[in-house]
Amino acid sequence: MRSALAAVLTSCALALVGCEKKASAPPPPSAPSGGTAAAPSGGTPGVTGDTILLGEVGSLTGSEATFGISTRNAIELAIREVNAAGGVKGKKIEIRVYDNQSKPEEAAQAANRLINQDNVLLILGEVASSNSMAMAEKAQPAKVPMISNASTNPKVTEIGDYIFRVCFIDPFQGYVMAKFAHDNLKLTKVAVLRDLGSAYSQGLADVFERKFTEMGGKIVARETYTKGSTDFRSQLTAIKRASPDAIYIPGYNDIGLIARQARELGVTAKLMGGDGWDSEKLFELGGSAIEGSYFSNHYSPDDPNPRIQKFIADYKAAFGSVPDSLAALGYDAAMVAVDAIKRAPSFDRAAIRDAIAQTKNFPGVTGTITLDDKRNATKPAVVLEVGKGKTKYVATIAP
Amino acid sequence: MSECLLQASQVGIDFGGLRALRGFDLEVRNGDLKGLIGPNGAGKTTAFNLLTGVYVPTHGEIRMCGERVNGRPPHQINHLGLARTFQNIRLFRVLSALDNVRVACLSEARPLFPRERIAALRRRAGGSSPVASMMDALNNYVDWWRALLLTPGFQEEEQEITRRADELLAVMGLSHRRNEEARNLPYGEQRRLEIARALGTRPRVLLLDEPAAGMNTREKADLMVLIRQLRDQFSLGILVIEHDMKLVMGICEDITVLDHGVTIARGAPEGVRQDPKVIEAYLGDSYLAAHGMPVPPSPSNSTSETPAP
Amino acid sequence: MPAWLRGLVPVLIAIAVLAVLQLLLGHLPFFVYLASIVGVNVILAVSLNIVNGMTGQFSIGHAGFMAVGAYTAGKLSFLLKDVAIAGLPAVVSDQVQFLGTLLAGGAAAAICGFIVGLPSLRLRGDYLAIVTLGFGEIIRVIVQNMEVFGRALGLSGIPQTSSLFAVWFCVFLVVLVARRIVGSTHGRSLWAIREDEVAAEAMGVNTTGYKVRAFVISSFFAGVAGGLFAHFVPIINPGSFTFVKSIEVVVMVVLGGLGSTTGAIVAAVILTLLPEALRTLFLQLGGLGAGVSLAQKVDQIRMPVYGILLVVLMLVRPQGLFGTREVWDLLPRWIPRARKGLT
Amino acid sequence: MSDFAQHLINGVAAGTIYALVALGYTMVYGVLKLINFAHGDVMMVGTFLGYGVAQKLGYEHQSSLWGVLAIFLAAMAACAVMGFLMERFAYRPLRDKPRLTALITAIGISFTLSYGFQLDFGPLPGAAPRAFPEIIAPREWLIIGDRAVVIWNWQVISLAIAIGLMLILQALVYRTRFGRAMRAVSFDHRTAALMGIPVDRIIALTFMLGSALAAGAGILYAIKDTAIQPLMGLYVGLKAFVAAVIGGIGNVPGAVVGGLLLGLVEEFVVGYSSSSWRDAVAFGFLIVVLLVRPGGLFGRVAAEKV
Repeated sequence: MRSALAAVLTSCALALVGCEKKASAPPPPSAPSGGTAAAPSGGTPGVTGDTILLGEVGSLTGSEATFGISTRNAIELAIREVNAAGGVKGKKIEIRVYDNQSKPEEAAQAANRLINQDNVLLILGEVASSNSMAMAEKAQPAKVPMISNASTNPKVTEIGDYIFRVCFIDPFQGYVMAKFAHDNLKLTKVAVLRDLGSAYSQGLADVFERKFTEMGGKIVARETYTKGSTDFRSQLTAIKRASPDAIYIPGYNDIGLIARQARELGVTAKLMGGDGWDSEKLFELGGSAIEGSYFSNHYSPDDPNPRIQKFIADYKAAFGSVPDSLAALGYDAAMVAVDAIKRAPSFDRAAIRDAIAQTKNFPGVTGTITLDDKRNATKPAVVLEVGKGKTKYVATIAP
Repeated sequence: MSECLLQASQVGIDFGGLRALRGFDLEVRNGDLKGLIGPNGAGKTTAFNLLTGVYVPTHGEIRMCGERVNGRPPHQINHLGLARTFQNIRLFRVLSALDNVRVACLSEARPLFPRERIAALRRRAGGSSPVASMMDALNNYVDWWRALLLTPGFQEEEQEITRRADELLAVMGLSHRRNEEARNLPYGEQRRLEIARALGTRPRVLLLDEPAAGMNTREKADLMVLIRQLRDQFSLGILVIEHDMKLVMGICEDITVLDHGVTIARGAPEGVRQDPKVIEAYLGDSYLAAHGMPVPPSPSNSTSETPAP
Repeated sequence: MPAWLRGLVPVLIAIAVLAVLQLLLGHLPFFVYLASIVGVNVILAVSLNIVNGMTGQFSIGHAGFMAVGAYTAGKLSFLLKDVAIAGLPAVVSDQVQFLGTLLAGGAAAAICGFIVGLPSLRLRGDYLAIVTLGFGEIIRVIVQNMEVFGRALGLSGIPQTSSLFAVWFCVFLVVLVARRIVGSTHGRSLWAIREDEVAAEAMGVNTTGYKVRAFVISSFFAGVAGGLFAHFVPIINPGSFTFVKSIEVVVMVVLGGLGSTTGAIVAAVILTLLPEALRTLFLQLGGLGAGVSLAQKVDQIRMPVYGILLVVLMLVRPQGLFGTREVWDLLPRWIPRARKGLT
Repeated sequence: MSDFAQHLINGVAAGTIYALVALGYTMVYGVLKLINFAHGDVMMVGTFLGYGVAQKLGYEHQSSLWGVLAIFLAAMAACAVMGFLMERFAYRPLRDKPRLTALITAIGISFTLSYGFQLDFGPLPGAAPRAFPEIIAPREWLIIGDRAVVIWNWQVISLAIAIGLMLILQALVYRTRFGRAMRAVSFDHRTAALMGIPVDRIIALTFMLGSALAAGAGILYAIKDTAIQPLMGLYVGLKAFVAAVIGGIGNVPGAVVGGLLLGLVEEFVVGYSSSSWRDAVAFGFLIVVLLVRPGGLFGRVAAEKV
């Protein structure tokens, strides 16, 4: 009796996985020419009679779920728009999204599944650089194009010629804020508070420290916090002791809490950060404490550009919240992909790759995107000042 | 007279402020069959725990085969030749009867560094020696590797251990239970399995903690015979804790009586039986008074209660 | 057959079988990846079972040792990437290096296991648990702070030299070790410790020594598992080795039945495939008319469902799938027993 | 000097929350010998419930005395019910089974709650953090120098609540019939049952009490750090568990002392050493305490009866 139960459970689990393998190993019935897992370039994988299948991997659960969910929403929005406008080359676009629990091994597994089981045409994602790299390590050997929406570490696209991104890389964004702090704000003493568990935060902070010191500024305090912590008073008290002019905090939603606690402790230094700040949560969590701070971003929400205003309005209408920078990047990644599929002479993955590589002056929400020969997006950054419930454009800094 | 194997002199232990045992003296020689009795909470099991190293004595000295063993871990004391059973049976419940004995029979293993050599090193160092510990650890790692590679020597050794375990089961009349889980054995057989297990370690002194508890009269009678037989067959010194007076008086040549942690009498069974202090300890003042016996001065023990150790 | 060879027969058979499997299935990336993840989890579960199940010591820091192995092996491989052993073909040289790094990873983890185990194995039950958890977290924090290990980003660029064969050969090895050591009288002593530490000590078993050794062996294999992991993911970062990972392994061991090697294997396989199976299930449900958007939405339901399943499984089978027994103890009578391994 | 004082205040404030959560851990452990792994997640749920009630009350009412009371009571009552259900259906059937079994169940519940609350459909909140309303309007309680050291009203309130609760719980455990029954159950629930103690009811009540405490602690935590999100229970729960063990798990004053100590240790590591080693030092501290005192600061390791 007991053994029977155990056996049933085991076989259920095995059968579920097993049957999927069998189901998808033969070519989909409606596919014009069968593309199997082993020979991705043999046909036109991901493209059936009337649909094009794209894949996305994101952190839908786990410590980075916020970013994964807004990215997924934005990509969904983009696909919906494209399909509403008649799709691409007469075909509708479908997207399959897998969760990676914010872990690289799960990201690699999901990418593997998209490539080999679902036969997607190309892959979108991820936010965290380590997850993107894990996916890229699977996409590159299989020669499946991949566009990362928000992985800023330079190493990501170095993995191979099929890997692209639509966001800044850390060296650029770190430089932007260092330059702004030094040239525009004329600051000399800055403290850095970084998230030890986030490669993004580490990358930006490293570059900022280096550039700012090169420009003649001084880093007076270096503090860290760990992902998930909500009490930053100890770090802030230590920073207060060094009495800096400003604190550079490349983080995400933590910034709201940090700002509040800084003001509570009587820290009056200006706060500065990167595009991770861009979220409606900034105002909700930061309240009045965050006003007067600066951060670098891809675009300014008060930019009258209709493209940007339309995206913000549509996103709000669809998901009931203001898009954050990751959503904007997700939207752009999807749109760059669609644009490349349109331009490519065939649905062949190699052709798509070439088309993506040739992306030039693409009008995205996050700026005019041109992919350079290192497959990174080059676009100017803007610096925004946080006001009451909205941000204000301050400066544009070119690469 | 044969050499003194186990010797306790003026041993005592405090639990917090409580003195559970004090001034305890004992000698066990080869061929001895001694008894340790006393009312509940008198400190009998505490004495066992001190002798076997479960507790570290706060006073006095314990010697095993001439070696001072105060503060040594129980397994080292066991290696010197002291084995025991437990009052509340402590078998390895999910292991088979055979495996219970096999674990104890590890003394049969032929390690890289012989146990005698390690013991000698320890003796010379006066207790703990890092070299000895290192050798001990190496022995075990090597053994595990042999187990992993199933080397011929290892296979022989395992056979040898199994053979000896089977022998011991046979001695205790448990061969028919060989492959049964220890927890499924009836109570009396569990007690006997504990003895078999203790014998597996090749002891020179065997401590039996209430071996007859829960047995019926016939089983007790058998047990008496068996204990004597074990002493002769394995040339042991045996020390028994027992509540059953008949059994103790029947087999022990020398009895120590504890009450409230103090030794109140010692000697041959007849003498002890008549000792008024013993009668008082067991039956209380009122009994003595009712039977017109003199009430002895109570032992100078201010603590009203001893813990169940 | 000479006696000295008898111990090696299963190894030779395993090599042959795995080689065939490698040839047949080695070119299916998704299958290989999944099988590798399953294999790593099996190694983790079986090795943890040596400590938690057989010796009865409750350790929940296994991810820490896995991290030590992963980072040691990964970093070594990364450094040796452009080095080839002279006189060997590139493929062979890669595999030799891979083997070397695996051993190094395992050894590093074993050393850590020794350092952690020696002082902490004096503690019992929940206290030991929290100390091992603490050590696991400390290892993670150390890695996170070290530039050579890539800090939060982790290590990348590790050559993908792992294979179906390598992973499952290690699985085979850990199972062999678990079975052989535990089947021996020495291994019975581990069970004795689990059942009754006082009695085991009184019967001459050096309980501390045995516990530390069990811990070291267990850590060694956790390190090997980490090394394998690093060579097929092939990105490692501290986020993969949090205490949640340790907990997952503990869950596998308990679910399989504490002390049951086959139980640990089955539980590891089920629990690793379960999320992937749920993914398939949801996709098919989506295909049945609920719309693709459901399938997209529900991928995030997998984790809560996993949690609920854990609760249900424990309520239905509190002693784990197999209790302390092995699979073959539960087979119907007419199937011949492989070997009543324990007695 | 002033920043030393500020660190001290920060440390006590952080430690207070650890202490409050640790109290719940320790109560449940004391009676059931179960590490209720889901305790932190119960706290998270309680906090979200409090958040929901505050939203319903609206801006005007949520910071009135009645509003605050309503928020606390609603969250605590709801969590007590949740604790009851958890105990009844997930732990009670496993009470006589190996202790690890119940631990795994607790882990399962923890996963379900923390990941479940990350979902963004239905009434579930989704993964994004929310700002918790300022139901206790922050006001400086004491200012030293030119704002060199600031003590806030909520810090004082939290500490007072933590110490008050500790005293109440201590009195409950050692001065009431219920407490006596609890201790009896803790000692040996089978024997307790034979003595006519309603073991099921005592355990259920303890669980409800612990869960209600978690909810209260969660809201105080949210007031302190102003944001809530579904995974918060995981981190705070782990730290609080460490605090409970440092103090000697099962011991009420131990939980409070352990919590405060842990808070202070973390604070001073960050303040005067490197913040990146904070977690390592926290666990290192735990290990050192356990190696020196294997039962925690106030706990005693019961000597095994041989």
